[in-house]
Amino acid sequence: MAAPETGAGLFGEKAGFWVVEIDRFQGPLDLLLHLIRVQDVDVFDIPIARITDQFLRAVKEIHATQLDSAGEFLEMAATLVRIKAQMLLPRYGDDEEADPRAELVRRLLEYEQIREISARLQTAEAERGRRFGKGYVEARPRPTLEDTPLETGWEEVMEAALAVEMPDPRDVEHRVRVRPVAMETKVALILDALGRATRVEFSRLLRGVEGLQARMHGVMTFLASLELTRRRAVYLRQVNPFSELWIYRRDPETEGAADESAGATDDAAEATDDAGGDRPETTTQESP
Amino acid sequence: MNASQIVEAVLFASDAPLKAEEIARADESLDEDRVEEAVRELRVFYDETERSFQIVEVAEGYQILTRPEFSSYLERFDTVPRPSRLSGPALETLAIIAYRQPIGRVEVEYIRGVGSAGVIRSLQDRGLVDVVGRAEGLGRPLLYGTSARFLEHFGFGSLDDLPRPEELPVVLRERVPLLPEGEQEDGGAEPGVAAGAEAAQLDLPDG
Amino acid sequence: MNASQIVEAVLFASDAPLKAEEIARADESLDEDRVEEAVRELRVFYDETERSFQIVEVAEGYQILTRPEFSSYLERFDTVPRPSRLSGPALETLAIIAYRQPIGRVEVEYIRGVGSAGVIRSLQDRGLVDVVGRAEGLGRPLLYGTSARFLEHFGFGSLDDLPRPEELPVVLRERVPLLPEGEQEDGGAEPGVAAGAEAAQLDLPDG
Repeated sequence: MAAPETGAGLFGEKAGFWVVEIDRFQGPLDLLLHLIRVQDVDVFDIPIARITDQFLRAVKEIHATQLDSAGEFLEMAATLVRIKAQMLLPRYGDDEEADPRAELVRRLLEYEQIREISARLQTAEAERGRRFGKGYVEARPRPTLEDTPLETGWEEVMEAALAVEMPDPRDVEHRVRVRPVAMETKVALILDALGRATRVEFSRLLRGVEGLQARMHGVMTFLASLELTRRRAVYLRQVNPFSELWIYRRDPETEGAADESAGATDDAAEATDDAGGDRPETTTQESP
Repeated sequence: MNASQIVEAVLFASDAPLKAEEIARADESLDEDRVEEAVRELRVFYDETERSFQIVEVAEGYQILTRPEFSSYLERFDTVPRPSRLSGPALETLAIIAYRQPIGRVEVEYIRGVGSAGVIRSLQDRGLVDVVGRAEGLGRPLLYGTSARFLEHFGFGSLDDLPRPEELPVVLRERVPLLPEGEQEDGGAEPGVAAGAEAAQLDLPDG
Repeated sequence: MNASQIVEAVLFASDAPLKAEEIARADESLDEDRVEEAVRELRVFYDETERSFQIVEVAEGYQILTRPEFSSYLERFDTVPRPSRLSGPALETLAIIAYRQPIGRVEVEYIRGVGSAGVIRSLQDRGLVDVVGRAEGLGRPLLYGTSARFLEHFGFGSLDDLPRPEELPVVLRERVPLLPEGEQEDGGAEPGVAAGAEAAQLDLPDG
């Protein structure tokens, strides 16, 4: 799996782990498109499992200083993982809409096109930059603004009034994406539940969450469970599509025997270290 | 004074494009047609006498600009103002707004996959993008479009000078309204711009 | 490119007068004498073809300027009253002042998120906004409100006639406190508030 990426110059192996220059990418679509294009993958038939793995690996290397963009990459990671899961489900008929990748492909192509347009805008900008206007323009009397008939009507002022947006005091210069749900909270929730039992139902973790927030909570809980899977602190089981998803505590000592609902160890923290998870992982640091 | 001279004087005294009807304000003897005619005469004259400048159609107006061939000489002078260059994210955001206008922030962000409030704000501050209306629906989100200064910055005569979709490697077609999937947490700020926005539906091949 | 063309391009694009030896830096083929010669050629050509501009020599060097005979056209071009519209920033600022008056500049800037000194001044120049008092506290900042002309232009009998629909943002509907504790008098030092930034896009001419 490593070969095509190294060739692409996207990843570099450093001190035993993969480093991605996430700064080079303007966002998750950019990174995804790069992974696809550089490996010459058919965009209409994306090998979703492989691309998802590569994407997740890249996202893991986002540094704590890039938390702002980390959320956007994680959202995409969640989408990829969801698609990957859906690909495993049986599909009915040959309705193309049923391809779980369809919306992603549409977005990627759309984004690629936008990038093509920006490249052309850049060319146009450079061409325009080769021409220069009159450098010095004589100062001349200006009509006083007070004498200028004003055509603006009240509707326009009203429209502007309705459009006024009070800026967030913490957010004068940069928009800080204040996430309603922190993944780290969900990680803690899962670890807490697994401190008291060897397994927990996914749905139980979402109990009491309703309304608009429910979806985000679901996504973040799922992401948290994936993160813990990666840290080898838990593993996931689902007997049938659409049946309950169970999160099992994993005992690093019984690796390979994970099927027998994990042993008696409660050393999730150690398991975490095991996977190099001593970095301040991922998304959190919320403004209150 | 003949019309050509007056039109030339006005164009020479301006550092921004002027529309024919604006130029016509300089004298009672002028109207839009007279101005257009004078512009044609001047163009021929500048060409034939090999002036270093020419009249260019920019932002639905006229402006005298140096010919591009002279840029290398002019770039050496501190007294010749440098054109500004936009960043990658700014260009990307402008591209989306230019082709999809009127368009809301949430829709821009869905297409780019990243938050864009800051970029849009700075494009507004530079006068390249304006609020052009509000969408229907919850919160009545602001809709953005490109300004005359956008055309000026890129040297376009009008929006028709933007690269045509069919010239692009990836073809834009009619699109169904953009329906963000779950990964959008800006709760409720549905981009209700389906009606006005022309956009792309990229059809997937069979299978 | 011949010497005359290069000299013409440099004089055209420079925003300040240039001496012959400075112009000569445009190209290795030029020296002071070649530039002087080119200037002479251009002058003869502009005279013979009755251009509306000429090369003048001021203390700091050469410059292309419009001939004085055309100044009346330029003046007319500038001063013929043309209806104008308020720009987006001006509309926003006027709305904020109208609904939150009396209000200081810093508070306007806080709500808008950008420097607003220039916009407020242009609204004052238009006679739509007046200074109506001074706030308490450090520096006793000026407070702005709408003028009689504002009421007259928009057809209101008094400020009580301003419509206050449900959808009006809370920040305009109610006098909610604006600045976070302790920042109340932090005049102008807001991050990202650059006074000059918005100056250029104030009043777009009609059309």
